[in-house]
Amino acid sequence: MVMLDSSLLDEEGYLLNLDDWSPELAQQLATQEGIALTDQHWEIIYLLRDFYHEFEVSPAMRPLTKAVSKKLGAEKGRSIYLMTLFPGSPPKLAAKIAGLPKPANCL
Amino acid sequence: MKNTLIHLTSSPYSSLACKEGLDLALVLATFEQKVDLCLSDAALSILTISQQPTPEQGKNLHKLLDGLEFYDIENVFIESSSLIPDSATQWSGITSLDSAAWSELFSSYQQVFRF
Amino acid sequence: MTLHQINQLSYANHIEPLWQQSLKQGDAVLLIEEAILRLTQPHLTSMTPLEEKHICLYYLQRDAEGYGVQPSLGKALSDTEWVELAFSASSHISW
Amino acid sequence: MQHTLLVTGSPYQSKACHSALCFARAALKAQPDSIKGVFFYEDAVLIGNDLAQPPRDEINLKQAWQTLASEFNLPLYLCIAAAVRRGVINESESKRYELNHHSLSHGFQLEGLGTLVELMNSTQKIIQFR
Repeated sequence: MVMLDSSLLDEEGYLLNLDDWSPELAQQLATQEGIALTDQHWEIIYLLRDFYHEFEVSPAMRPLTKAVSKKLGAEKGRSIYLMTLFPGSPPKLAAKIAGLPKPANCL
Repeated sequence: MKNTLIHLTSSPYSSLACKEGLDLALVLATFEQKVDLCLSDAALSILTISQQPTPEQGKNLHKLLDGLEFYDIENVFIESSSLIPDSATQWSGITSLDSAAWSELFSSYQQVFRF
Repeated sequence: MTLHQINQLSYANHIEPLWQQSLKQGDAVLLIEEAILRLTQPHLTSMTPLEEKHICLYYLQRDAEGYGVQPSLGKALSDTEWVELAFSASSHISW
Repeated sequence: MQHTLLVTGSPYQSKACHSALCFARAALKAQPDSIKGVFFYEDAVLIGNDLAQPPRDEINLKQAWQTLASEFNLPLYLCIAAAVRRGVINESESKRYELNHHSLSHGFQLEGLGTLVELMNSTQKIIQFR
């Protein structure tokens, strides 16, 4: 297992340069957060990256759940589902692993 | 809960005003406040489909328009006289108002903030 | 009553006609900062809807004195009266 | 009934911070709890830059706000996103960005726009200075 290069990250563990992201790096970021990535995690990570590239903004909880509902179905668009995958604050934690900026004004 | 109108008038690429106005709209919506947008003057340029700003010019705020539905921001108003004739080059989610309805708009919200 | 706070001598492009057209019966207009200069210029001719719509025109005494303007129109407000007017309005818009 | 002040105009390119100060002063003198908080957004956040020094023979606007705030226990909020991008940084943001300095003046606090929403919903209305 490759060690995470901490010079790529800011104090809170977000990527300094968004272009440094790779699936391997996501794997390391997740490990650091104590999360073993499953397919369920990956579909949210890629949805989040698509959301960011489409709209140029990291979503807070509400828009994230709406976007997940729309793309992956209402069952997965519930905050409880996202909380089990990305405990604490799903928008922040998922954005961190997806290599995106920290969402502003997160609830 | 108050209903809010965010009126964008500044060009997206001449200052931060347009961006910071949209940020406020997104936060209001995130906090489940009723918020509508309206555009006039130089801010109408965010509707143009084919824009490709460089980092020096600014963030591509046009891209956010399609994301508004995820924030439950349903209304983006413009005055019909400011519609450009070739609507194929313009974002299609707008609601255009005649001039009477347009000026009426500004007295139908508890708060109006211009950016 | 909506209080329309005006702080510029003239606004860009569409804003100038817009704020005037959006005035409703019984609203109030307050001139502050450089907008006090509107009282010295023929701009007032373009503010005729004020009378038709029974709109009270106010200006800040402090700004009138600062600019050395002695308006023949509108009602002067002290800062205390300004606060009372703004607090009593049902909504407030800064153009 | 309390009100909220929202200041968005730059302290240098507009009179928003000056007019809001006069308004707040008069309001608080008449009724000490009439304003629940003042929220600074856009370039108005520059009011909280501790390093800015006006010439000695001009008004020290930042200091005037600080004096008023401490006399009446009035919270002065700066939008954190707007402030950080303009170099108005408190200790914890300074740490977050691994900087050696912070520049937020005392009496001001960095808060998200959510704080403005809370003020909006707990006061009668927002009075804006731009």
